[in-house]
Amino acid sequence: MPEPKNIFVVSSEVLDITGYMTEVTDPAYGAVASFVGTVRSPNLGEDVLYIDYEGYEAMIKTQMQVMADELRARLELGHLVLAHRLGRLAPGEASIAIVASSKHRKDALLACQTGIDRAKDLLPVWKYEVNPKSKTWVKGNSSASTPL
Amino acid sequence: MPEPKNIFVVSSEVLDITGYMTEVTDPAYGAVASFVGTVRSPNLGEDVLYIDYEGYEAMIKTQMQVMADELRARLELGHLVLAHRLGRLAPGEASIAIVASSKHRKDALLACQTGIDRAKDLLPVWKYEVNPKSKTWVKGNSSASTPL
Amino acid sequence: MTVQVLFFASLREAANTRELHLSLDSPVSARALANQLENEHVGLELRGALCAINEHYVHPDTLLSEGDTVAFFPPVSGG
Amino acid sequence: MTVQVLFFASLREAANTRELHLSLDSPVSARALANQLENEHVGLELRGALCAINEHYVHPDTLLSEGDTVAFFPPVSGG
Repeated sequence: MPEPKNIFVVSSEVLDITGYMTEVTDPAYGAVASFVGTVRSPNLGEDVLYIDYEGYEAMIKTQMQVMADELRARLELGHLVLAHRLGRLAPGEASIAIVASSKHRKDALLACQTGIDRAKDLLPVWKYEVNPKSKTWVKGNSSASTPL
Repeated sequence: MPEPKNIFVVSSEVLDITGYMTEVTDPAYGAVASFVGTVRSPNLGEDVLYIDYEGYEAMIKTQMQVMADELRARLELGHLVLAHRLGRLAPGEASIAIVASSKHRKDALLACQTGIDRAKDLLPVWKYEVNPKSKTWVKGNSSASTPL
Repeated sequence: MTVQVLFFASLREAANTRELHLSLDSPVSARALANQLENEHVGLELRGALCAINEHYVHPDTLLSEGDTVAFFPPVSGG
Repeated sequence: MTVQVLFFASLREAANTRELHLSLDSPVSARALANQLENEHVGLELRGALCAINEHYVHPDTLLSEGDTVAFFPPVSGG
């Protein structure tokens, strides 16, 4: 049985989803699941021109480790990729990817489901959304800890 | 909003997962989820040499339409790909893929989860597994209808 | 009436064919057809098999119609 | 003791800087540091912000240590 590996990616380059799927695929694990979040347009009725993603890169990687530890404590996983893109993204581009392999199809899928929920709680990333009428910081989520 | 489309693939060629993800990705839908089943080895403690997948191709496509209708009745989906490979597959190769986009991350993931469960119930496919010690038809599942 | 019969996987091997074209005298159920096929093909055992008519799963008591394609196959193991 | 302070997103804009290096006289909490920063930076409003020390989320009452990196940022909106 291969050693399960974690791969964490924080990058302003296009996310290489195909590469991540290849990385996690292994004959020892029969299931590969992925979740990819893409920039949605229109959003709240307005066409989106682009979104600038700002991140606290070092902390994103630290929190990806927290997420991976949480997921592995609950699920029997093979390999796991957590990836977040930063910088300017156009509609339809992938901003986040979670890819997991497992011997169990349910565990691979649950890693994606729990993973995307936790990523939205934990990863220090902020979206600045620009449409023809306005430029705004997207209202965020503070469930990771007690706010000031 | 684009017209949601179904794509059904039954083929003895390598499944083009990357192509399916591109097909379902659309700025109108912010979430893309996938499930890929791969040939597992070892299985039940034995190294697998290969699996021959036999299928009733016309009925697989008919049942993929049944699956898609069921999924769309319950979930708000964008585009949906259901793909099954037939023929001889080596360990690690993809035998089945379900790829869905949605405005809602939960719906995209549930399409994969429910979809793989239903695929294993409904699709008329049979596995002949060959390892160094034996060649056997893999015991199947009869939950789709009342057996004789 | 005429029907097409298909066998798959281990049943294809046991029947030693993938496809038959049959003429039937009277309306019969999939189950009755299965019994007839077992009598005609030594070693073919259809107990536990699933039936489909025209690519849809059916209960074995479903009656066949002219021109139907009837498939018999083992419990499925795809994915 | 010395600490590094980081701001992100709208707080970076309000503070007009991404990073500060501060010398503090005595052990203070993240909350006390936030109050001090609001007094020193007109327009910086940290109420509702999250705090992290050394890349981990902390309760605002957590005391800072020598060499800590303290980050203040709005509720997160990644994914």
